Amino acid sequence: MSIITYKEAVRQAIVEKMREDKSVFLMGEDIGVYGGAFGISMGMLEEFGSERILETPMSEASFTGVGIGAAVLGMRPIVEIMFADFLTFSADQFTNQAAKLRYMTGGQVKIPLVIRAPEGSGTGAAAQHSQNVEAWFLNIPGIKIVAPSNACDAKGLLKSSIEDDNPILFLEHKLLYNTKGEVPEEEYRVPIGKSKIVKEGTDITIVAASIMVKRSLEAVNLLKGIRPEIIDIRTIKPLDTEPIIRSIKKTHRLLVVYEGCLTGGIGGEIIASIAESEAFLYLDAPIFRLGGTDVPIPYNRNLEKHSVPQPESIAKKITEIVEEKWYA
Amino acid sequence: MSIITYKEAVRQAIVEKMREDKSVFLMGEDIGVYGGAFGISMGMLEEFGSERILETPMSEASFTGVGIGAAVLGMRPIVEIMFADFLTFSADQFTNQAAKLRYMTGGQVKIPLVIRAPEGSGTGAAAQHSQNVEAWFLNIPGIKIVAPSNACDAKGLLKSSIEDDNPILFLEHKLLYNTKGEVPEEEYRVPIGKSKIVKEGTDITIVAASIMVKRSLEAVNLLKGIRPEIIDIRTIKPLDTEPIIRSIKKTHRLLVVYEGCLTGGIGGEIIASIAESEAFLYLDAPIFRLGGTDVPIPYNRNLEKHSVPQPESIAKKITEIVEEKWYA
Amino acid sequence: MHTTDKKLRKEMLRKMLLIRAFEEEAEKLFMRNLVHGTMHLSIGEEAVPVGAIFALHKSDYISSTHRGHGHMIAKDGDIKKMFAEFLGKETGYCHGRGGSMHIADFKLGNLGATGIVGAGIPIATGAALAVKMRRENNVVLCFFGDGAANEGTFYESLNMATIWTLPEVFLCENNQYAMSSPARKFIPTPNVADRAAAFGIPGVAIDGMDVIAVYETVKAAVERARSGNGPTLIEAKTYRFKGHSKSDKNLYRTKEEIEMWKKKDPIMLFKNRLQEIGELSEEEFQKLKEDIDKEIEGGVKFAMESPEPPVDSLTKYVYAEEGEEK
Amino acid sequence: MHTTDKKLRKEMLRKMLLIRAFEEEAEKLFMRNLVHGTMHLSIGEEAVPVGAIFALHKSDYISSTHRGHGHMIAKDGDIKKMFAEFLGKETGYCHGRGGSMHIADFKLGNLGATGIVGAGIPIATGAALAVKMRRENNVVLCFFGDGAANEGTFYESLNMATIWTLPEVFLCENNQYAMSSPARKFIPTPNVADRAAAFGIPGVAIDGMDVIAVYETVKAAVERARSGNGPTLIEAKTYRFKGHSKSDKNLYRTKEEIEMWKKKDPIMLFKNRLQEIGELSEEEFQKLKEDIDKEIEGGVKFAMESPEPPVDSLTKYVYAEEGEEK
Ligand SMILES: Cc1ncc(C[n+]2csc(CCOP(=O)(O)OP(=O)(O)O)c2C)c(N)n1
Ligand SMILES: Cc1ncc(C[n+]2csc(CCOP(=O)(O)OP(=O)(O)O)c2C)c(N)n1
Ligand SMILES: [Mg+2]
Ligand SMILES: [Mg+2]
Repeated sequence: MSIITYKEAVRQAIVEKMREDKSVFLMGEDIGVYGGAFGISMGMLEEFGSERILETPMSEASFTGVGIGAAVLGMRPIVEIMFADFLTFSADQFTNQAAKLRYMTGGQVKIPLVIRAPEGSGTGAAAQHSQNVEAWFLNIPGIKIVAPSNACDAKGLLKSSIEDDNPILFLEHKLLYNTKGEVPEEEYRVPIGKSKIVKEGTDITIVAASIMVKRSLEAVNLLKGIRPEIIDIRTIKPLDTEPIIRSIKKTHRLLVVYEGCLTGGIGGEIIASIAESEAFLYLDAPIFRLGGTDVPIPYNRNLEKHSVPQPESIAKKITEIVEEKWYA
Repeated sequence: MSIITYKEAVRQAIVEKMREDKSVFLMGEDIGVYGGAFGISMGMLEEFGSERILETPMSEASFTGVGIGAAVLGMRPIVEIMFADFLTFSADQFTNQAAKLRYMTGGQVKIPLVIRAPEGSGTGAAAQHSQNVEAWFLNIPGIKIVAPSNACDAKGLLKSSIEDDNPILFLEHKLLYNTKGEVPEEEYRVPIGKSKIVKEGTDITIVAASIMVKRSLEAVNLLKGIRPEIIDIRTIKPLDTEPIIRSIKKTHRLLVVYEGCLTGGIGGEIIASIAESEAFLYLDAPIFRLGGTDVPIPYNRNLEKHSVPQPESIAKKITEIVEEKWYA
Repeated sequence: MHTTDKKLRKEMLRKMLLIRAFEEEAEKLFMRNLVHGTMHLSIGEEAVPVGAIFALHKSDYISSTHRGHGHMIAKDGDIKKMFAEFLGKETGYCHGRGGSMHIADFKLGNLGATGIVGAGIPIATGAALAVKMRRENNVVLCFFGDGAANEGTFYESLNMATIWTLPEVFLCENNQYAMSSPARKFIPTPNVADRAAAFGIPGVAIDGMDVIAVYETVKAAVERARSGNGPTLIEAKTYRFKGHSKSDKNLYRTKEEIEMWKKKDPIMLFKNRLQEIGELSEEEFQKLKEDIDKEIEGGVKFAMESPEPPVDSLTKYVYAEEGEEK
Repeated sequence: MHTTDKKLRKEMLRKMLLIRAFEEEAEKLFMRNLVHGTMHLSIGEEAVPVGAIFALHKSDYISSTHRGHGHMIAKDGDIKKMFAEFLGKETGYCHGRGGSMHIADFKLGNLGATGIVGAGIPIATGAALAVKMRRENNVVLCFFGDGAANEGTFYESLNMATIWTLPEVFLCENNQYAMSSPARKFIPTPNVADRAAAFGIPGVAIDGMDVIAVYETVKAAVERARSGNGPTLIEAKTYRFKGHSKSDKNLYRTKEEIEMWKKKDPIMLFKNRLQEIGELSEEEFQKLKEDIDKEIEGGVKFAMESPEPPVDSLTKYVYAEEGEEK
């Protein structure tokens, strides 16, 4: 085991895959000498050269498509979108092309494409550089969405994503980049589509992904006499509900915590898939969700902080549910 | 009362508002002599001229932004996107600009913009011209989403949308265009954000929008001894849950029916907002949803039909729920 | 003319006739309500795909459009599988999933047709990037229309192909209209080809009704691309004799205009030319057509007799499964 | 030079000095960790906003960018509200919601700055469309960078402004880099202005360090636009003395290059020029700077003493409420 940052874990996954497989390459804006807006590719240009660390002009809509075209011919491109907010430009190529090309052509082609994008608020970058986009493409079949919460998962899931033959949106959280975690020295993978219990508990099941796993774990220390079970879904799509259902049969309560805006966020999908499952029959409380406020992320530090779940608000919500102060 | 088609209702709303308010204008591709891909603007060029029936080049990303810029200066543009599937091009302007401009500038500006787009499957146009997009922008604060199911609502809601000072996505269903309905002769409006009970019932609450309201009503005739209450939400965002909660207190069961892909569709949001409400305490059954299959819409007529809910499958699902064959 | 030999010229004529006959038959099937959905015919534009694709090596790639029947046939596509796809059959190119708008044959190097106008251009550019990265000796020929030339992806892709000197040829099939929108109104310069100046690459506008002119121009551009000198923008001026699609009432153009262009029918022009130089007798011509009619007949028969995809296969091909073959 | 009078020239100098002083102070606040988030300084580029906006009528509109402090100040923006916005205060231009990247003053005709590069161009074009539809006599000046010139929205908007002959001037502030990406590498032609050829409109590349050259070029383009002759694409060659934003380590350019450009400091050049022609004494210059320093001081004081927005106002301004005033 070695202790590295989430950012370093992402870097290692890319570098190790690029050394191992000549068809893997990285493309995006300012990923060369600048090392990318968040420094992920620092040093890669020297090792791999300007063809495999391909710097693109500011043409997100098209260079996303360029990645698809390269994948169609068997390359395995990793496309870096500088901020997840700019995925709006990739929307057509990702959802109407990458996600559908295989199906529309009757399985003639595979699209082994990974789009990496840093998401999330807390950096004072305001409404257009702070969005949590985990739910944005949830309604699109043909793609997968991954959002790791720690260094170990980040490295293992990114390698699995690069090796996957389908278009994948890999969401990194800006506030997690400098968090540290234990990572195996040896080769390993974390499978896409498997959620994980990160804390055993008995009183309520907390489901979260990415930064909200960290905040939920922090919330535990603020609780008095309540022992939540925390599940990190890790993959947003496809969703692995089995562990959640099993957990609810034990805890009889569910709270979904997510950073994205409450309305239309990932909570809806998770809750709906539980509410129609047999787990419903084991519930002793309504199913609750704690999401971001329905507001563009504000610039002011204090407003920004209050616009998304924090350990305090998570602990408060957990307590209300367990103490049955449901509609107080 | 007069009986007109849904298509004619949309046309009347536009024409009447354009006669009444000089700041209203229509822009989009082939909306002039061609009358638009679905004939909505047939004849408008003659009445209003080429400045107010503004034909655009094939530049969806930018002409959506052009609509925003015109709205910023006080015009009330109606932007027609030929197929809702192409909203991927409008994504940045609609979600990062129109939805946020007011908030980011501290309320300095209003964006009275309506984007009209025909959605839905059943025309054999395959994966890129058949999507139901009701859930695509649900996670974006600052916008509203409307999806009428009949001629009367289409006219009344479109007028309300044109008069609203916020960016609105107005979704018309291609298969509803030629359906007929009663429409008041006199001026009227249908308020945005109000759902409506379209059929009273006692055994189960069915929630739907757009074409799925029609199919749910058709499903009723296939039922034996089951009397569902059907609610047409009409507005996807903001969602009016009150009537749904009231209905569940009576029926004790809920099924959400939608055309969009099951995963990440509008069902999730509707179910989550019910599961956290006091209505949860009145439920005698798990909450179910019947959505489209998670598949790009296939071309083959038969596959296409089976990829989204039909009266038969809706009736079957209702029966299973009421007869408590939940996990058969 | 001298760049081609008799055999090649005759094959060009045959392919143009095949495309024409294929689409006329497709229209009939459509009128008989056997085709679900819409269809975009390229009747009148046959010289562009044929002239252009004959200038390629077999191993070169093309990217097609919603009006792509001619591209597929010129790239030696199987008309049996094309007809079958129109009828939504399991034996179709896309197993009935795609229909007329999405016909592709990756084995033959047709990277497919997207129904989203302009969206195929970056994908073709990515294919050209892959070709360059893998040191293949191939070229990517990217077809698109005058309407697509107003989508941002067109310029963005041209710029990337230029700065990366990719082995790509951008071929605009300017049939004068984007649906009902006249290029003369939505393209402010005389030619789409003028847009090459924005990137400092060659831009050439040619008569798209002259199959030899198309062949020679594309051949030069392909050689330029193959020898590592980067992309060329070619605009072939042509005309769509039929409506844009089923819903077209042709209100945006005059009968006179259509008649005027029909006088430039690329097949008629080329046939006459070959007859003038004594390369083609009326008998040979009739024989060509008869053989083609038989081929068409066989294709339709195959499609008609083919099975529909089973309903339980609905979700097949959504995701690539682990270990499965491409 | 002759197109300006002494008074105007002095005001130009004052504004450039004010922008410079404002941003130097902003940077200090940033270093003192009083500014949350990021900030893009335009130090070295002052001649462009000043020269360009002085060529406008008060009632004309501008659309700004993420590097927009100079635009706002040249358009007579209130530096008190700007400083307050940087500190996220309720008294800021955006009531603390927007920060440095989104400063706007619609009353003054600054339609705002988007953080999405290239996204402001179509919005500016829509404003120009509204101006034309309402028969206003105004012009829209659209600022954007060399990086933005590679976004599809740039070309699409230029095309629409051209075919609709809109009263708009497209002004590219080419500061040689898009973050770390050199224009020389990502723009294949010598000038961004060369892209005007794609639409058949005038394209002019000028020295953006010369405030008078900017003024005269923009004035001509504005008159052309105002008199109904459509858009012009202007490229002002300038340079960013500071890093792109806080995260910039300047690894992509040499000290020599930066020093070379600093010799062309637009403020120094203009000051010397005014002194040469005897229009500006050292005393006057010092007086100008002192007054500006006071103004800056007052602005910072105002911002510091202003209250933060109350937490319970978080969702205010998300939607326009019925009947509420704009
Ligand atoms: C992004 C997008 N916008 C609009 C359409 C609807 N549409 C289909 S074909 C077409 C015209 C395309 O014109 P052009 O590129 O010249 O090709 P042509 O049809 O003339 O062959 C339009 C507007 C579409 N399919 N995709
Ligand atoms: C669509 C988009 N892509 C990338 C970014 C990240 N980014 C912010 S500014 C910038 C460079 C912009 O370059 P340019 O247009 O030349 O303006 P400059 O910063 O040089 O003033 C980049 C890449 C962004 N904000 N928006
Ligand atoms: Mg065309
Ligand atoms: Mg720049």
